[in-house]
Formats: sequence, structure tokens, C-alpha cells
Amino acid sequence: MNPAIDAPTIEYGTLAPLLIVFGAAIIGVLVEAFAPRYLRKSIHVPLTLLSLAGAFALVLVQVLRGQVSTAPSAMGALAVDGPSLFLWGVILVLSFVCVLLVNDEGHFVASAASVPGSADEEGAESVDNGSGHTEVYPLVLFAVGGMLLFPAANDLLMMFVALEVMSLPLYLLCGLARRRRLLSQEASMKYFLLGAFSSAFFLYGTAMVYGFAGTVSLSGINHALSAGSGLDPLLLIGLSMLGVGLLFKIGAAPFQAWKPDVYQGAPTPITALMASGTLVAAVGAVLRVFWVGLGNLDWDWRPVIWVIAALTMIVGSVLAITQTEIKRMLAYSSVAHAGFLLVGVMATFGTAEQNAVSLKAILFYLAVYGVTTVGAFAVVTLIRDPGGEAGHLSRWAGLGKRAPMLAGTFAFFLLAFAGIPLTSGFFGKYAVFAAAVSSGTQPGDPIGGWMVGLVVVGVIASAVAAFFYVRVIVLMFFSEPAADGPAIAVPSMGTVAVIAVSLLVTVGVGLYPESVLGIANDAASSLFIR
Amino acid sequence: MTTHYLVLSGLLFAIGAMGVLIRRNAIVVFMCVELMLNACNLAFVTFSRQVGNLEGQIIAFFVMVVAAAEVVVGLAIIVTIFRTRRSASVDDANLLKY
Amino acid sequence: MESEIAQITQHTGGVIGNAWLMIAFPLVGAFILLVFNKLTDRWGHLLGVAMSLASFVVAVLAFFELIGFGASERRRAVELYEFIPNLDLKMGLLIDPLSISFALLITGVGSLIHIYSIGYMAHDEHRRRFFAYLNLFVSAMLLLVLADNYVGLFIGWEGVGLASYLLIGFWQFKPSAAVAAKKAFVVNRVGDFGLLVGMFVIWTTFGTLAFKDLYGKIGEAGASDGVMLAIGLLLLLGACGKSAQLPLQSWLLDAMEGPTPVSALIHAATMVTAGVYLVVRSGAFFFPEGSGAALAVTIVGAATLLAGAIIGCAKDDIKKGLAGSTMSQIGYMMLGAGLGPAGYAFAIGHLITHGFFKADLFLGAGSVMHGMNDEVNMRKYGGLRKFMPITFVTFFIGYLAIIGFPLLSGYFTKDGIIETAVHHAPVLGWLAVLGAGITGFYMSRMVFMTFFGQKRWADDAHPHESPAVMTVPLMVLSLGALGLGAWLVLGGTLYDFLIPSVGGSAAEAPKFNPFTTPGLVTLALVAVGAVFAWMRYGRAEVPAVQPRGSFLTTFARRDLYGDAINESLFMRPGQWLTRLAVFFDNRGIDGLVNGLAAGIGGSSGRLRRIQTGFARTYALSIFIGAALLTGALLLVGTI
Amino acid sequence: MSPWLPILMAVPVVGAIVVALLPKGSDKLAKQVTLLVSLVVLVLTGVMAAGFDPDGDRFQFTAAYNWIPSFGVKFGVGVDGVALVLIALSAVLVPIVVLASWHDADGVKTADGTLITPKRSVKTYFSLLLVLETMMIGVFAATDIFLFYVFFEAMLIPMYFMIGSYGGAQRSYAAVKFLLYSLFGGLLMLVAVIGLYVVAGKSTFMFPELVGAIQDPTTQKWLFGGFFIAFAIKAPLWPVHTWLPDAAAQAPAGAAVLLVGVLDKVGTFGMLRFCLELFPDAAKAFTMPIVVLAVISIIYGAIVAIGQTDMKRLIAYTSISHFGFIVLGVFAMSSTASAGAALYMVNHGFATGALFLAAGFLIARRGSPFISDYGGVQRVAPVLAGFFLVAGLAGLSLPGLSSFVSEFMVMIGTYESQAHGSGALTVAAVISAIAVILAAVYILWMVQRTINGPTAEPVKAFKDLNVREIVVLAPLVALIIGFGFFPKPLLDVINPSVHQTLTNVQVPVSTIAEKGTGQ
Repeated sequence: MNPAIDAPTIEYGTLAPLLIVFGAAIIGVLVEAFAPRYLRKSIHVPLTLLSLAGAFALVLVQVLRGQVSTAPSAMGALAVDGPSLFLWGVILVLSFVCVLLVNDEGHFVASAASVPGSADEEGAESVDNGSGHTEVYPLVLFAVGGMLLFPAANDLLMMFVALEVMSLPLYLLCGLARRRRLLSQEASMKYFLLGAFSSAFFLYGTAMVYGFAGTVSLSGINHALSAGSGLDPLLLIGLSMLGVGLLFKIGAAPFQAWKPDVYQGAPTPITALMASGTLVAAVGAVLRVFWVGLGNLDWDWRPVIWVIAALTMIVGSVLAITQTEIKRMLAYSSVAHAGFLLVGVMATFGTAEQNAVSLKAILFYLAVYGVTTVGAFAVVTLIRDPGGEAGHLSRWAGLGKRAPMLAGTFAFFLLAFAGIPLTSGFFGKYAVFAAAVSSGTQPGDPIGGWMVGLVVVGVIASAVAAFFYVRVIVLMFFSEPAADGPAIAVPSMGTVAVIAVSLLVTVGVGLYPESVLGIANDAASSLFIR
Repeated sequence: MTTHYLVLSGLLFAIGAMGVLIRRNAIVVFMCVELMLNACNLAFVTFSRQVGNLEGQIIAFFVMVVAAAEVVVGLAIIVTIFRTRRSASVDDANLLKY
Repeated sequence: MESEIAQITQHTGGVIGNAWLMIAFPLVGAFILLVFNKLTDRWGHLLGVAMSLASFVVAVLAFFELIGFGASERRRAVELYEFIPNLDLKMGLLIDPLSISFALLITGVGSLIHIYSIGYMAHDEHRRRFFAYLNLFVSAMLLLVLADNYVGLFIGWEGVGLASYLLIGFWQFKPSAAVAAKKAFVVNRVGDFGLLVGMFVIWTTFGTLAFKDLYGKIGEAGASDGVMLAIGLLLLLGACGKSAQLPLQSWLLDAMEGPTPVSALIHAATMVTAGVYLVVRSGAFFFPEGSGAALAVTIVGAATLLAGAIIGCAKDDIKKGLAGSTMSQIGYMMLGAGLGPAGYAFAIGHLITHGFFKADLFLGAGSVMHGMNDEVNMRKYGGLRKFMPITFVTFFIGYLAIIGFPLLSGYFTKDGIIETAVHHAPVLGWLAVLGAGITGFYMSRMVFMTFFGQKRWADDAHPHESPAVMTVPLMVLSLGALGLGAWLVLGGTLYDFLIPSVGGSAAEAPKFNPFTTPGLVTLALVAVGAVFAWMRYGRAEVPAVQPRGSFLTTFARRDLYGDAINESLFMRPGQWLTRLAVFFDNRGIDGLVNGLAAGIGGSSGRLRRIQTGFARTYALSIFIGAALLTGALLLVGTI
Repeated sequence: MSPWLPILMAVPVVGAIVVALLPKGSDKLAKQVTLLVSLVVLVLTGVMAAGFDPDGDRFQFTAAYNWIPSFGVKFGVGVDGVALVLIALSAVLVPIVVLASWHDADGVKTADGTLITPKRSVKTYFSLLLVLETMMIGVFAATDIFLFYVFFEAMLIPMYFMIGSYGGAQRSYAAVKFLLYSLFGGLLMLVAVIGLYVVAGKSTFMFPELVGAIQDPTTQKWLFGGFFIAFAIKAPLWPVHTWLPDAAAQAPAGAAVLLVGVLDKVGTFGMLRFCLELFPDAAKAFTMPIVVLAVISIIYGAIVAIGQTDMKRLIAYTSISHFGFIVLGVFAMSSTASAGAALYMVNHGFATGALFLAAGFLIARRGSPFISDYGGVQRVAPVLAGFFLVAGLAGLSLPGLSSFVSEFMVMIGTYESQAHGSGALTVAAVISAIAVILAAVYILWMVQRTINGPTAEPVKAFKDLNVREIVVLAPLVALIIGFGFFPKPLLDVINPSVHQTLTNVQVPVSTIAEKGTGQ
């Protein structure tokens, strides 16, 4: 028993992006507390954007300097390896773009506490512009911080904390919509309750695994597994419970139920953030847990994930067909995409290069899908009725005639979702499917054929999915405009920038995917730290 | 020896889960979630005793903190909902569906 | 006897070397008339005539150049260009006695009919288009007979089919004309199917479609008799279609919807005889004397010659009557063509003479109609000989020729066929004799109803003689009807001339001898027929409206129920099949596709109900999901 | 590295951008630019084709640039004989279609002045047209299978918009049906493409290197299936044909021409090049069933065509019959038949193109696609009637017109093919020859009901073809007749690459020599 506790070593350089984001978040809170109301926004906006940009810059620096750490940082709590850095970069870009959307007027309630329709709400409205509460920004920053932490967490405890840090602000953000506040609050409550519920499962799973392995560090678990002390039910229960928590976050069937409601109810910029950033982070975490932690257990989890992946793709695409609300439809489409990503997760086993291939595929997919999603939601924010965004699809009829550019852009995003060639989405899909097939054809894989089968399910699902994307295009271009069509809001600079960037990326990557693929390749080549 | 505790934690977890499924009042539902978390805590502590390292107990502390944070957020949300709808029943809030 | 068939020698230069001009002239004419349509309205018909005459001149020159060669070198092949390399097919012409005789007939009679048409179509606003089509026909027909391979022949074959389609439907604004045109084409296509498949077999068996290569290969390829018979029958099917032989005869009578010169040129003198040409041309390969195929040809011929004659007896429409007789006469030719080299000469001979006298008759009929403002019903004629003497005389010569009145063209050629037939295939031969008798009857009936008896025409009709431009061709043709037969047959001129093409040997050239049993019987029967006709239609009063006839009469009037059979056997079932198929396509296949889509949509509609909007339901789904997941993992784990 | 094909593909897309960027209200200019660009492409294609050496390497004007190294994808282009003639076909058809659909976008009025289609964006239409041209050239020029696939799928989008926004009453149904149907096939093909790449393990998609890469018969069968279904839907082959009548009937005439004339050829082209050469054993194994399907298409398509009441649908069904012939030729495993099929792809493009356009001109005057609304056009518009008739005759492949040569070669080649012992294919050839009769029925019956007969009242107001319309149809008719008598130029280009294909399939190339009559 030596009393001296040696102080933990923290690789500040490596963790700098995290620290900046969290730091900025805390400053944001202080600003909320002390800065005069009329100043806050003008402080928050640059603060938030700069912190995100700065974090991104630091990520870049690490990559360019080739300082990608190959060992866990912060006493093994975090693993800032190639994939993490890539995911960080993606998350930071996406959240930066989302913040630009957040800046746009009129998405967020002036004062969340005020009762809808009550006098004080009116009052808050009347002294609008700068007078509104600005807690949005620090909340977003905390959420982003959580997102960064989530995929980098190297032990389950850290992952749980990250999960909560990411989720809690989002629960709140969901409830801050300015229009249709009842929906917004309902969404927020549902998200909160279900989120908490699922994270409880995650935690219980952690406990079980801890009970089995005697540690919560992924590498430790992996070690314990390779030590091969039989298949302890503890472990299996734990595994499933962890799975519940994670799959809930990426919205895989049968844990997808929250997605449409929350996506519809939440303020659109936040929906964009969840649909892009959260998904990226969650998938990263899933990969880390299943591949780093439970890599030696793939014989057991792959069949299960197979079923879930197939189910998710089918449920997502089939249910989307009959949706009449654009955000709900996109929610279901994101469920379907989660399914496609799971196909990629299925492919991460076997030889090292196979891992790299599928990892690359997933990273690429996440990047391009995230960007397209943000773009799509950005367009959604612009189509407005007096009562707020014109969510109902019937309102979109004939948009192609009234706003050709906007409609064209949206159509292009939809085609990207559908995975039509010469859009980024196609290459994402191709990458994942190709990885799956190649993993399926690895020698000595008993369920290799099943992998190909999963891919076939995937293509059929995406054929079905194509239907509802195309349906929107039909509405926009082939139907006559409604007499009292929705107004096309004059977009703020920010929104314009968002749409432009997303379009640029979607087109550019569609024409020359190597641009992003190359990076994903480098990131993936140095696998997760095991 | 420890199995009893595990069984207990399991029971607590189950009760919590059931509560979430059965109770209507948002507050109660939320409390049940807390109950599930505490079940986890019990499991952690037990296991930490079983495997003979302190991680589990440390985790328990973390969990409590997180739980506390959850309470803050949760109550805020529930209160707002209650103020607008004059009801804290989870079932009343189902405008979003299909 | 094949041995007598001359080798084909490649030829270049001279008129024969440029024989393609024969085809080119009318083609160019048609092209100009169709492309510069309105511009050529004024002089278009003259251009048409000129072009036809031009190729006639070429034909004549080629003929003389050809007879300049010794008999054994009278088969000159002219290569034009490579057509389908994959089939080693070069487009080329074969100028030999057979093809040149046809060329002369086509261009000669063709030109006459062109000239005649100037007058006949004078009042038609689309006369220019009419001449364009005529020119098109002439050039296609020439390609048919001059081509040195089956594909080239087939192109011409369909080309004349097209021309016939266009000309039958020339007055297409009449639905009847439009329908008749389509019918002609479709029925012909049935024949073409045979010819087409025939070509498949020939190519696959002998590896060539060119006549000159076939000679070498027939023996060596060692094709089974079955194959040879198949080829023969398939080609015969084609011939039946084009030559309106049973069972594909039905279109010819409707084809009379076309202007009369068309009926004369295409549906009497030339196109319909293409089948005979095909049989004779392929005779050396696929219809050797005594082969099954040859037998089939003779049977078809005999059957058709009777059928045509019977139909001819019952028609009051002068053109349909002539059409029936055309069927019948071609039947004779077919019969002859099935009898080997001995018969070929007479078949071709009859073909040529028939070309003249039948064209003569048709144009005569046309001239009558011209004077009777397009009345075709003979019951509304009568006693016209006084009003249109020239037409009457020429028509009468044609009449004598066709019934085989001694010393006129038809006499020699038809009698020749009958003689040979009786000699080779007695039964069929005697049928032919009977046919001759019937011919005597219905042709006489026609003449008496039209030119004799008292006038039965409507008051608004003012019968008058046709202009010279129409009567002169009539005279020329009637000259042919008079003397041509004697010149061709006596001394076996034509026979010897054709030997290089169709075989046979000068040694056994059939000597013409009228005083044989069949010959005399024929004459007797013809006389009987004529007299019988005189009693019923010359002396007796001809009722202006058609009386209800006996069963036999109705049978004949209904074209032996040919159309009825086609309708009930092919048209009706076809229509049903079509409706069925369309229904199946829309409801069945497409229904399946749309049903699938609807199914997915419906299931989606039901599934989304699961999304109740109750947070606790979602929680439940999570819980159940967790349970299943755990269960599954435990299951997999324990496996 | 020859720049020809990349340039050829670049020109239209640049043109498309230019057209799209033209200021508002410059519709006329947009049309002129489009026409100019398409003519430039035509000229360039002509010059390139002149430089093609039939006896040279199989693939000429090749170029390959790294495109997506991490997928092993190259931007690889190059043409063999078949591809060349098909590119030429597209290059010829596009300017004609541009001219034909000159007024399609700016609201079509009938003779009696009723508006059929409202005014729509002209610039969009023509830039879509040019984008489509790039993709058509690209899909035939691609020697990299991935690149081929990209164009194969991307092609759907411009066509989808052309049908969907410029088509008839049912346009959106037709457009969606067309897109989803083809997309479904394409996705199955995608799996096969991936499989091919993975199994071959050559980490390249370049076609020449992948020939013979797959040996295992079972694998071949699966991959073949993936490719074939996609191509069968595209072609379209019975029973996956039902999208075509809807699409063709609803699309504006010009788009229909490109759809049936070129896009569908990608299917048969793909069968000939990819299905046969990449998976020879599978191709042989599946010959019989496919031949059966082809024969069904031939007869079935013809019979259903007879029963149609809508001109464009009728033409669409005739095309299904003709595609049956092409597929039959492709899988007859005989050089004559395959060459005939390749030739048919071109001829059918001209013939059906002419027929669709002529029908389109009729419909533009009357505003109804239904045969029963016409009659006696001959009297009022003889020139239109004449062109319609000639196009129709080409459709029933009258000897002397181009389609005959190809149809004849296909049938005779199938007849002589010994692929499945004598007999099997022989029967197929004989049955398919029945279509010769049916073709006469469906074409001439339509002609009888539209062109012939007494002139219907509304038809009396018809104007005859104007100069533009004549300029549209004349070249097609000229080509139809020209290649009807002189198919050699095309065949000389086609034959070598077809022989190459069959050699890769280890089918004895039955040439003249084997027939023994060679001089």
C-alpha cells in the first residue's frame, strides 16, 4: 500500500479540441449569467463559431502534423485515434453549419419558460431581436462536446458520461421551438423520458460487463474476452443492454420509435444537429464498443445485428412511404440510413484490411450523409406558412415552379439520399455495400452468404426508399402549385451558406469522391486503438 | 453472497422499468428511471466488491452526479409541459404520432 | 436433264453489264415523282412513261446482246456490290433467257399500260402519284426477276407487294380500298413467311443464297429428301401468296378495288405470275421432275385453276370475273411449272401470252368502265359493241385467245400445258381440260353480257369509245394475243430458248400436235361452254338484278367461302387472342407490378399505426426490443 | 490516351450549362445553342468514326484516368465497333430530336388551337437533353464497368424529368414507374458489380482485364443474374416490360425517341458486352430460357401491339417485339445473329425514331394519341402521311429498308445456330418469323385507321408538314433506305467486335469459311 498517488497525465495537446469546446460552453454559461441581454447574442455567436472553428483547426493540426496518437489518452479514458479525429472533424463541421442555422431568426422561443399563448410570451415576442434568451448556444456547445466525447470514450463509464453530456442539452434544445411549442415540448419530453430510459439500460449493461470483466475499459473487456472465460450470461446480458442504449441513439429498429416524433417536434436546426452530429457520434461509439470492446465476440453479436440492420432498413424505408410531414419523412429516412450504416458495422470484422475497408466506408458515409442531411433541413427551414414551417408535403406541391433553385437543390439532396450515381450518397452506399460483400466473401466465414443477403435486402430497401424521395420530387416539379402556396422565407446569409456548402459537398463528392474518401482512408488505415 | 445483491438490483431495475411502462404521471415515470439508475449503482457496488477493485464504487459516484443532472433537466422539461398543458400525464402528450 | 442447264458466266460491260439501268430508270422516276411531288404534277405522267420505256429499250438491247451468245453462254451474271458480308451475299443480276423473257414482258406490257393510264387516269387529281407507284412497281418487279440470289429476289418480291399495296389502295379514301390493300399485303406476308423460312433452310443447308453457287451445292451438300421437300413446300407457300393460289387466293378478288390499269399490270400480267417465276427459277434445285414438291405444285395449280374458273362463272362484276380467270390461268401455269422442263416452256409461254391477252382484256374492261362512268356490273352493260367498236374487237381477240380458240396465242400455250399434264399426270391433266371448258363458258358469258344482247345500262350512262391513248395499247396487246403464241410454241422456239435456264434438251422438245385426244376434247368442251353461255346470256334475256342462284352459284359467288374460312379460322380467333393478350398485359403483368407497389404502400399505412404517439408505447417497444435482444444473444451464445 | 471521347462527352454537358445559364426569356437562343452543340457533337463523332480502324485493336480512342483510386475505379473510356455505331446513333438522333421538339416545351397547340401541354421551361428541357446526350455517349464509351454503371443509373434522372415535367396527362405516374423499375434493376446490378469486383479480386473495374476473371460457374450464374435482370428491365424483355408503354406513351415524342431509340439499347448492349463476355458459362447455361423469353417478347409484343388504341403505346409494344429480336440475336450464339442484333440496335433506333416522330407530328396536330381520332390524313397532309407510311414500313421491316437486313440476319443466324444442338434455336427462329405477319397487321391496321379512309372532321384542319418537320424526318428516312440497301459500312465496323465477343464466349465464329462458300 503506497500512499503516494501519482497525478494523472493529461495529453492536453491531443484533447485540446474537446477542451476548447467545453471551455467555450462554460464561458457561454457565464455570459448567460452576467452579460447584459442585448449583448449576449453578439457575444455568443462569435464565441460559439470561433470555438468550433478553433477546435476543428486543432484537429486539423494534429492530423497534418501527423500526431495521431496511437495510445489511449487521459489515463486510458479516451482514445483520440485516427477514426476519432475524423469523426471529430466531421462533427465539428456539421455542428458549425448547424449553428449557422441556429443563428437564423425565428426558430427559437424568446423565453422557454413562458406559457404558450400567455401574456408574457406575447411580451417576450414584443421585445424581440436580441431580447430573446440565448441559452441555445451554450447548450449546443455542451451537446457538441458530448458528441466529441462519445466516440472517443475508451471506457464504458466515460461513454456513459459522454452519452449524458450529449443528450441532456439536446433534450432541452428540443423544447425550444418558437412555433408549434406544444409539439416542441412534447418532443422534448418524449425524447427525455425515452433517452433516460435507454441510458439506464446502457448503464445496467455496463454494470453487467463490469461484473464479467472486472473493468469497464474497452481494451480490458476485450482482454477478458480473449482470455476466453466461457460465455458468461452476465456478459451476454450486458452486451444486449449496452446494445439497447447505443442502438437507441442511432435509432435502429425496434428502438426507432422516438425519432420521427422528436425530429418533427424539435426546432429544425436542432433536428439537423441531431440527424447529423448525434448520428455520427453514436455510430462512432457503436463501432468502438462492438469492435474494440467486443471484437472477439462477433460470432455472437453479428447474427443479431444482421436482423436489426435488415429490420431497420425495411422499417425505415417502408414507413417513410406514407408520411405526409417532411420532417417525419426525413426522420424515417434517417432510420433507413442508420440501417445502411449497420450493414457497414456488420462488415467490420476479419482481417485488418477488411476492418479498414469497412471502417473507411462508414466514416465516408457518415461524412457525406451528415452534410446532405443538414442541407436538406436547411431547405426545410425556408419553406414557411404563417404558423411556422410548412411541414405538410401537400404544401410543397409545385415548389419547382415557384422557387426552382431551392426546389432543385432539395431534389438533388433527395437524390443523394436515394443514392443515385453522381451524388455523394451513391458512393456512400456503394462503399458500405462493397465492404459488406467483400467481408462476406472472406474465406472461412460461415455467414458470408448472409452478408451478401443483407446487401440484397439493403438494395431492395433503397429501391423502396427511392420511391418516397421521388414522390417529393414529383410533388415539387410535376404538380401544379397550390393557390395559397407557402411563402419562401428570404434566407439569412447563414442559411444560404449552409445550403450552398452542403450542395457543393454533395455535388463535389458526387463527382470526385476521392476528395473525402482519401481522408477517410487515412483515418481508417490507423484503426481504432485496441 | 453477492448474488442476493445482484438479484435485488435486478428486481429494482425490473420494477423501475415496469414503472416506466405502467405509470402515467411524468414525474413518477422519471422517478422510476432514477430507480433503474440506482439499481445499476447497487450492481456496480456489488460487482466492485466481487471483482475486488474500486472502479465500481467510483462509477457509482459518477452515476449519482449524472442522475442529479438528469433530474435538473428532466424536472425543467416536465414543469414546462405541466404549465402549458396543466397536466403531467405522459399520455396526454401525443400530438406527434403515425 | 439438269446437265443441259448452262453454267453461269460472270459478265461485265456491254448492255448486260449495265442491266441495272433497267431497274434504275423507273426507280429514279418514282423517286423524282414522289420527292418533288407537286412540282411534277404537270409532266409527271410523261416522265413515268419515259422511264418505263427507257428500261424497255434496255431490256430489248440486253435481249439481243444475250442471243448474241451461244446457247451455253446465255446465262450472264453481273455483280453489283457486296450486300451482306456475313451471308457472303453479293447483290448481283442474272441475265438469262428466263429472266430476260420476264424483263421484256414486264417492261413491254408495263410501258403499254403506262401509256394507257395517261388516258385512264386523266381526270384523277393524283395521277402523278399513280405513275410514281407504277414506276416503283416496274423497278421492283425487275429486281425480282433479275436478282441472282434469293435475298435480292425477296426484296423485289416485297417491293412489288408494297407497290401493289399502294396501288390497290390508291383510292384509299374508300374504306373498301384501304381494307383490300391491307388484306393483300397481309395475305402475301403469310406467303413471305414461307419464302423467308425457306431461305433459312437453304442457307443453313447449302451455305449460300446465290443461284450460281446453289447449282454446285445441291448434289454435294447431301441434304435429305425431307429437307428438300420442306424447302420446296416453303417456297411454294410463298408462290401461293404472291400468285393467289389456293389457299392464299382470297386477296386477289378484293384487289380489284385498285384502278383497272393496276389490275391489268399487277394483278394479271406480271406480279401475280411471280410465283410461277419463283417455282421455275427454283425448279432446277427444289422442284425436280417427279419430286414431292413438284407434285404439290401441280396439285395446287390444278385446284386453283378449277376454283378460279368456277368463281369466274358467277361474278357479275366484270373485273372480279377477270380476276377469277386470272387465278385460273395462273393455275394452269403452276400446273405446267410442276411438270419439269417439259412443262416449264409452256408455263412460261402461257405466262407471256396470258400477260398479253389478260392485260388486253382488263384494259378492255377498263375502257368499257371508262365509257360507262365506272360501272362494273355486267348486268348493267349489254350491246356495247356498237358503241365502242375498237374496245369490242380488241376485247374479243383477247377473249378468243383465252378460251384457246385455235391458232390464237392461248390455244398454243394452254393446249401445250394440258397435253403435257395429261401425259405426265393424267388426273390433273383431265381436270385442266375440264377447266378449259369452264373457261369457255365464263369468258363467253362475260363477252355476251357486255357486248351483246340489248342495252341494260342506266339512263345517265353515255357509252363512248375511249381516246386513242387508250385504244392504241389495246390494239398492240391484241396483236400479241393474236400471234405471240404461235411464234413462241411452234417449232419450240421458247422451249429451246429456255433450255439454258430451266433444263430440258433440244432432242426431246415437245412437238406441237393439236390432233390428240385431250386437244380435241378441250376444243369440244370449250365450244360446249361457249354455246351454253350463248343460250343463257346471249340469246336469253339477262336479268338486271342478280337472281338467287343454286347452291353451286352461291358457292361460287362467295368465292368458294374463302373469306368465310379465313375469318372463322384466323381473324376471329386472332381478335380474341389480341383482346386476351391486352387484358392480360394490363391486368395481369402490370397488375402484378402495381399490386406490389400498392401492397408495400398499404403495409406502410398499417405499420405506421404502431407509432401511437404514446411515450409509454415507445418505452414498451424499447423494453420488448431489449428483451428480445437479450434472448437472442443468450440463444446464440448457448449454441 | 486519346482525348476524343472525353471531349465528345464534355461538349454537350458544357453546352447544357451554357443553356441553363442563359438569361430569362431567351428561349429561342437556348434552342439554337442546343441545336448547334448537338450538331458539333455529330460532326465530332463523324470525324472520330472516320478514324476508327475496324481491323485495329478492339478498343480504340481509349483513355483512362484515375477517378476513385480507393475503389479502384478509373474513368476509362474507349469504343469497339458496336459501341461506336451506338454512339453514332445517339449523335445522329439528338439533333433530330432537338429539332423535333422545338416547340414541345412552349405549349403544344393542336390544329384547332386547343392547348395540349402548357408552357414549360424551355431551357431546362434542352439542357436536360444535352446532359442526357453526354450520359448516352458515356454509357457506351465506358470501358470501366463502374463508370458504365454510374452512367447507366444517372441516365435515368434527366429522362425522368423529361417525362415527368414535359409529358402527357399520366406523366408523373409514368415517370415514377420508369424510374423505380429501372432503379430496382440497377441496384441488383450494383450488387453484381460489387460481387464481380470482389470475386475477381483484381482491384480494377476495367472491362478488358475482367474478361475471363470469373471462373467458378456458380458465381458466374449469380453475377450474370444481377446484370441480366437489370438489362432485361432496360431492354425491356417480357415480362418486365410494362414500364415502357407507359413511359413512351407519356413522354414527349422527342424524349420517347431517345428513350426507346438509345436508352433501351443500353440493355441489349450490356447483354452483348457484359453478360456474354464476363460470364460465358452462365450465358451458355441460361441461353435456352432467355431465348424463350425473347421469343415470347417477339410474339407477345406484336399481338398486344395489334390491340392497342393509342399510337404511342402501339409503337412501344412493337419495340418490345423488336427488342425480343435483338435479345434473341444476342443469345443465339452465332456470329450472324449477334452481328444482326448489333445492327438491329442501330436500325431500330432510326426506324422507331422516325415512327415516333411522325406519330408525334400527327398527335401535335390533333392533340389525341388515340388512333380512333384520326382517319384520312392522306387527303389533307400527304407528305406527313407518306413519311408516316415509310416509317411504318420500316417498323414492319420491309425488305429494302434497314430493319429488314438486321431482322433477317438475326433470324437466319438463330436458325443456323447449333448452340443447343440443332432444333431448339431453329424452332425459335421459325416461331419468331411469324412476327413478320403480325408486324404487317399492327402497322398496316394503324395506317389504315389513321392515314387511309374517309377524312375525319377534325383532321380536315390539319396542315401538312412544315419545313422543320420535314428536315427532321428526311434524314431518318434517308438512313433507313440507305442502310436497307448498303448495310456493309455498319457491318464492317460491327463484325470484328462481335466476333471478338463470341471468341471470348468460346462460340465458334461461324464465318463464310465454315460455310465453305468463301471465295
